[in-house]
Amino acid sequence: MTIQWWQILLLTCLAFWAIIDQLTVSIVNNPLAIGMISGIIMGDITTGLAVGATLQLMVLGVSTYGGASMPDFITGAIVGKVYAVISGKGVQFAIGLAVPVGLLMVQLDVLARFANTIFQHRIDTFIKENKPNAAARNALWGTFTWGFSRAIPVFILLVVGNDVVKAILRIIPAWLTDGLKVSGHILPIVGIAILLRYLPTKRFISYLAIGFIAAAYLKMPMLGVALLGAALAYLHYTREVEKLNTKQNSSEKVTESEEYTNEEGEYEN
Amino acid sequence: MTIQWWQILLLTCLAFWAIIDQLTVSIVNNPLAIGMISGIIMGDITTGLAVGATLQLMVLGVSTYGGASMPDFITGAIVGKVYAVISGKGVQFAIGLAVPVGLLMVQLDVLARFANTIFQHRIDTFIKENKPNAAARNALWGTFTWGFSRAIPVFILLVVGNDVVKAILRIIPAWLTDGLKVSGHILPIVGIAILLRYLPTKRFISYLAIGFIAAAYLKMPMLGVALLGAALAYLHYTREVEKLNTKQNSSEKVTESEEYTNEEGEYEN
Amino acid sequence: MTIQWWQILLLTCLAFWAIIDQLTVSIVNNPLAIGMISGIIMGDITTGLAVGATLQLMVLGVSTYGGASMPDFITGAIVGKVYAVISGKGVQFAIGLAVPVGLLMVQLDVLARFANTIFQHRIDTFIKENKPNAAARNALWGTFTWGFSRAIPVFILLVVGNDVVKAILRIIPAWLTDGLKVSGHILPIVGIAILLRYLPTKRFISYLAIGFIAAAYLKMPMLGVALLGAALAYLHYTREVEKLNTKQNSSEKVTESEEYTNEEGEYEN
Amino acid sequence: MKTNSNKLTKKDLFRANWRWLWASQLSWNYEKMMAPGYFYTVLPFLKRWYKDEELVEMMQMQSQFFNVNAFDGNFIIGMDLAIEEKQGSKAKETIAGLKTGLMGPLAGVGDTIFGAIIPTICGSIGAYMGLRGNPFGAFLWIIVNLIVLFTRFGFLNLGYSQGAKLIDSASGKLNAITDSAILLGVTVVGALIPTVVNVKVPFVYRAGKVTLKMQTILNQIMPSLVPVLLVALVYWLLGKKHVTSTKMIWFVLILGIVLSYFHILSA
Amino acid sequence: MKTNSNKLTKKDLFRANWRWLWASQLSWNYEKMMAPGYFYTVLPFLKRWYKDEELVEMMQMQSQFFNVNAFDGNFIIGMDLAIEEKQGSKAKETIAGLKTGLMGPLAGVGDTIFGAIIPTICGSIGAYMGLRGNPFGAFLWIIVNLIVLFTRFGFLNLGYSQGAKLIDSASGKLNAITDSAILLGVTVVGALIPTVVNVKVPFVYRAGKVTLKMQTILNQIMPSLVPVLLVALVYWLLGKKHVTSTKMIWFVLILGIVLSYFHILSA
Amino acid sequence: MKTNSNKLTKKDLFRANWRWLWASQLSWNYEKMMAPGYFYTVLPFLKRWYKDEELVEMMQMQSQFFNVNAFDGNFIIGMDLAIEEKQGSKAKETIAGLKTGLMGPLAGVGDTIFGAIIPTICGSIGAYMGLRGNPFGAFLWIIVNLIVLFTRFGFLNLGYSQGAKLIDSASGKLNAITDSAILLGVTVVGALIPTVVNVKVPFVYRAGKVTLKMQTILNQIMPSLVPVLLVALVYWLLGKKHVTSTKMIWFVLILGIVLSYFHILSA
Ligand SMILES: OC[C@H]1O[C@H](O)[C@@H](O)[C@@H](O)[C@@H]1O
Ligand SMILES: OC[C@H]1O[C@H](O)[C@@H](O)[C@@H](O)[C@@H]1O
Ligand SMILES: OC[C@H]1O[C@H](O)[C@@H](O)[C@@H](O)[C@@H]1O
Repeated sequence: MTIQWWQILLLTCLAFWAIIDQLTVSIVNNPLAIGMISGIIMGDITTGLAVGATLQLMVLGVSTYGGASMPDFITGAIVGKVYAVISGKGVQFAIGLAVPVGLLMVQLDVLARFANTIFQHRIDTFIKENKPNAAARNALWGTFTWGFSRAIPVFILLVVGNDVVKAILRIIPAWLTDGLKVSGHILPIVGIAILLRYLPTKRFISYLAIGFIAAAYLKMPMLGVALLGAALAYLHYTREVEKLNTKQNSSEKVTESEEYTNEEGEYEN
Repeated sequence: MTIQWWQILLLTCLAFWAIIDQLTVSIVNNPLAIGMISGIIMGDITTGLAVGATLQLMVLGVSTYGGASMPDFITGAIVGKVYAVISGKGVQFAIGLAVPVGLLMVQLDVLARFANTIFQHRIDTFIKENKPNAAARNALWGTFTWGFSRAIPVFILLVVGNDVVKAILRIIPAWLTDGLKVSGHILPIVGIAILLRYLPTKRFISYLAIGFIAAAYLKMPMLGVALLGAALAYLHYTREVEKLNTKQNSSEKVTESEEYTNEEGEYEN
Repeated sequence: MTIQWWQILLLTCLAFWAIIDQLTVSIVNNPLAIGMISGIIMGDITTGLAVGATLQLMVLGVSTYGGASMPDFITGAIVGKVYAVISGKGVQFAIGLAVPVGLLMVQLDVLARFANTIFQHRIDTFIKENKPNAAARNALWGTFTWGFSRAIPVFILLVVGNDVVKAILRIIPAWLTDGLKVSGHILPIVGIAILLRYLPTKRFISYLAIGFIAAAYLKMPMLGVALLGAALAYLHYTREVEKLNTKQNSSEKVTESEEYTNEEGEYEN
Repeated sequence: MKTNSNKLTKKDLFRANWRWLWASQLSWNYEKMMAPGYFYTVLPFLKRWYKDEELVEMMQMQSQFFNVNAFDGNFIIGMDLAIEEKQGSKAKETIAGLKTGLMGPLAGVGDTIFGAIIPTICGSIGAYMGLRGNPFGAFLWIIVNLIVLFTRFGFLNLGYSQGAKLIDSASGKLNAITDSAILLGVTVVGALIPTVVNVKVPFVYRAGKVTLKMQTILNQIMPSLVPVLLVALVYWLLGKKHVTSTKMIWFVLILGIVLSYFHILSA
Repeated sequence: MKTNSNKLTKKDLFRANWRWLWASQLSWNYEKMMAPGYFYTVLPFLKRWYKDEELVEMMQMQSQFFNVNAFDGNFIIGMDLAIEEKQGSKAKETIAGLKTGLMGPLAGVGDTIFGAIIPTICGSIGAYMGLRGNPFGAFLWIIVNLIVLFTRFGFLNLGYSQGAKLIDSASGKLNAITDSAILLGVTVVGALIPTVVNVKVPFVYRAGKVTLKMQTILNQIMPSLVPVLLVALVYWLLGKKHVTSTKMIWFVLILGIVLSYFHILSA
Repeated sequence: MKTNSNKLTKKDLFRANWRWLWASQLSWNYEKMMAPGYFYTVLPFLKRWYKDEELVEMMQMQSQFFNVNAFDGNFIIGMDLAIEEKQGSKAKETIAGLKTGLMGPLAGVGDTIFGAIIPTICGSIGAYMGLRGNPFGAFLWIIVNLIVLFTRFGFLNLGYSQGAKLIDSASGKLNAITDSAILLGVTVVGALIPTVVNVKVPFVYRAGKVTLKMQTILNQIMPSLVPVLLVALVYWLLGKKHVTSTKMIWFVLILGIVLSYFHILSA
């Protein structure tokens, strides 16, 4: 069985949409649904479900936290499904194909997240020049980096065939993919450092240390740290408000406040 | 061998006393001693000791913390001992009987602790009506809920026989006993919530959070939390006292305190 | 082969220096180097290296922290090397000898650290009497306690022979060596208690508790505690400085500070 | 207000000890645990020191949630008496805070010593003798218990002298002490919630090889999330009109049974 | 300054929700993560409230590092809008602090619920049905997703009402609130460093039987030492003249590749 | 008071370095550990800056309990000199606090680098060469040691410049700095107690199958309870009349032997 040009077009669009869907409305954000839809496009919904379901089981509970890149079995599902139908070799063959594709996508996911830093810098520049609309546009252009990161490889795979994946994986040197992974992990440092420069960090450096100690030494999860931070923030708040009141009292009603001091003892909540 | 009416009477009283003893003077608060005393009543001190000692080994170091209900092998020891003598089947038979009795007592212990909430509410009401003596009486009536929770089942067992235990255990549905256990565990919430409403919690809500974090996230035992609390309380105390002094100074001797500011540096402890 | 008197002299001096070297310049502070030097003195550098290297492997990464006494295989290396050459029985024989010597040295190390408390007390007394130079001398006399703690046993061993070690080890009762070890562990308490009396501990007792809780309950390492302490210290510092400023403001420019209060909101970092 | 004429005598302290010995746990209940025992113990003193409105207020304060080890918990009563003797009802909040702050640690220490160490030692000696028909171990334990009984009386007196010291050193600073005591109390209550309220969500989702333990997921969000939510719920309900503590206790009682029935909570 | 004439309507809140729904992650990038999405969402309001210099300042504040779970993160936007509506650019620092302080915990809770629990349950049901050729599970999941989508809109409104409450109760105390918000934010950033920056030193020294793991030794000195040093380095470099964030991003990018190449760092 | 005429020269700093190099550990003792070395190192400066009563006071402060890694600990001496140079004996408490606060972490870092990492690497290389009769590894280590020796001199100068910066930025705020330094010091001492005093109660109660480890029970009450009690005891005794530190050292020495003899304590 051969694939039709309109099928290629639809599947490429599906690949584009699948990643955008995950990033936005999250309606068909899983291998199962995408497998099913590919099945519909290819006219074989049962195999589509089977491929999608099998891939689904492999990623149960796996999710992207803090911007980490995960094997993308959603894109894998599209390609796997198609080849299963074309070759007629069934589900297991499809899986065997979907997995390397999913792994390849990790690299392209990293690349997309990199590429978007360009838009970030344009946003920063346009803001400085007070061009809000230009900045706003750049906040949306990521649509294409994300979308094409999935659509292009799927398109190539469907047109040129499977061998190209292996070739590409062979060409990209391991030191580069490893290096990009490390870079991806340490790049947030730039954002954090800018944030620290932006906030009046020096005045609150003690709390930076306390937050760090809680997370690094005591292994407290983020919500725990935030709870602690909120407790300390409220303490600070009460103290500041108290100071305000004292200042006002001391000017407005010196005599009264002294009486209060002498009275001492009557508790008020 | 058959049991005499005065033996039944004495053993029932012993069961009543045994639980009261644990709650108050704690002199014969263990299966060993109670086993021995049952032995004396039944005229066979050696078997009594053997039954008590065996049960004792089963509960070594088990103790009731925070109001949790434990298998009551003290009451078990009485019943077990008696049947060992009556049936003449020896220590192992006694143990086989004492254990289910001890487990049954868990339910009755829970019941007694429940029933006492009635006295609690009467106390609260009488206090509101300024009737201290009536309230005081209710603080002692628990004697009977506790005492009868042990005396009645022992009495029944001795008069009616062993089968009644099994029957009762069969009748009470598991969902009820399980449910009561859960209720017992969450009931202290009411007391704690009332306490939180009673204390000026809002002003010190940060410390509530800190105590919670220490116990829930950092698994600090209660003494550690209290130590931390004491450290924070002392910090607060010093700060408050300092404020008092500043206020007094600022009114009494404005000039002096300013000189002190300029002088700056001479350390005083 | 027999040993010459000048060799004994040199080796005794080496033993003296080896420990002083560790305490000061740390140039030949390891069994390997000392084994080699003994080898040179005995005219057999290869065996010296072999003995030193073998002992070196046994102490890799073992180091003295907080004043704990470790098996001293450096001194062991000297003795071992010598007997290997004298007896001609080779490296393994040397190791078999070096190890007990190293263990014996633990006791003598403890003794030296004890003996030095005498100098400490003399220093304390001379300081009280305002005799700085006398005090300073006592700060150096430890040279001899340390040096002789190694030199004397090596000398004896080389002159009298190996059996004396075993004899000595047999004579010293275990309860004494064990007891001295315990004493060594708890003696720092005196220094710490004096320090606590010296510092204005009462005012800062809360922080003593916080440091203790962090180390004892939360198992935080020292650098973590110090980080926490620094964070708290900086908080304290900011607060004190703020107080100073308030005092000055309140006297110098009462009106201005009030305007600031009313203005409220303009943030300044 | 406090009447200085009635200084506490040794007999008074003994009387407090005696009342605590008998009453501390007799009306122990799930809602306020040892509150009746505490109330009963200090009642004679409250009656001596306060009248009318003030008496009611102080009785109410003295019948709040309280739980401690019965053996060493009278230490707190000693402190309480020393402070109230000097400061009267002015110290109401101080006492409330101190009771709450000290009950936790004293429960821990007392349970370890009197609930674990002594019974384990006496029990194992006694049991091994008993198995051989020798009643000596059982008697020995009774003697130990009598000694312990005697010792218990000391804690209250110790607390009394500590409390007196505290209140003397702090004359003119009662506000500061009160605040600090409440601070300590509130901190301990914060730790009490995850410690005392011990329930789990037993629900496990299963589909094929996949199992999803609800409690594990809840722990990822926050440890002891369920106890916190329950306390928040009851706290909030208690603030509504017409909600009494009696209604709440029935509500929680039934809630527990229902949640247990549907396997949403388990002990 | 803020112009009271333009009170936020329901439509305004819906608009914010809508923009966040689409834009939150589209320009997600390694440097400032969801900053573009946040900026895009609040831009119409910024343009309405501020002009010229003030607008630039506020836009800059709203395009700082931000990362949250996309499903519940709009809660923060709701708070933000409520506060800015009342306080305008005076609240600049308050917003900066709140955003930073709340993003961490909301990420944690959102990721657990929307990233772990729901997909695991729906996914396992759907997959088992799908394996048997039954598309019902797949459709069910789509329906659940639509319900979730609907729910997401609620968080922003909830945040809005909470923010309004906060700012009302704190009238005349904005300084205190600002300080506290920043304090919270800085605390969370302190915890963010060891959490977000996940790199190890893979270097292992080996000689004969001896192995010395560099990361183990570094942990003995301080856990997360490398992330801390890297943040300190970048922070310090950013303070130099002629160092822009663009240069920094290239520097860190190349640094990562180089350090990885020499096996000094690994992901 | 301080005499500005004598500003510290490079030679002065070298002299301090030199004295510390030789004296730091020579009279190391169980009571105050490196106190003699510290005292000896700073003595020339004390004599230059202070006279009579003031000198005695400062010498006493400089001979308190001190323990650090000898390689990097001179950093503290550098800071000390910078501060004393500017502030003289007014900084007495500041120095006492700083010394106590910094010794702990510098010991940890120094011991890891100079006591663990370097010896392990040099030792394993050298040993493997040595076993094959090759002395090169041994020489290499000596060379490394010489480089390290050279490096050590840098820490004091680093400390000096940091101390100068600190004291400059804080002119007119010495009180605040002093307080903060002591605060840090006291916090570290709090952590020192359970870290430095490493003793266990080896007593195990056994009866039949029952074993009761005393140390386990003590840990349930409080971790490091024994060290805390011992410190409290000695602290209290030192407050008594006629109790000198000499008496205390003998007392603790004998106490250790006795408690070890009766198996109450073990190392
Ligand atoms: O962890 C919070 C958040 O981080 C990144 O933005 C992405 O990985 C999201 O999927 C995730 O929800
Ligand atoms: O845990 C403190 C305390 O709690 C409850 O009151 C009972 O279980 C006591 O036996 C126990 O001592
Ligand atoms: O632990 C710090 C320090 O303690 C003692 O002074 C000795 O054991 C040193 O070797 C060590 O560096």
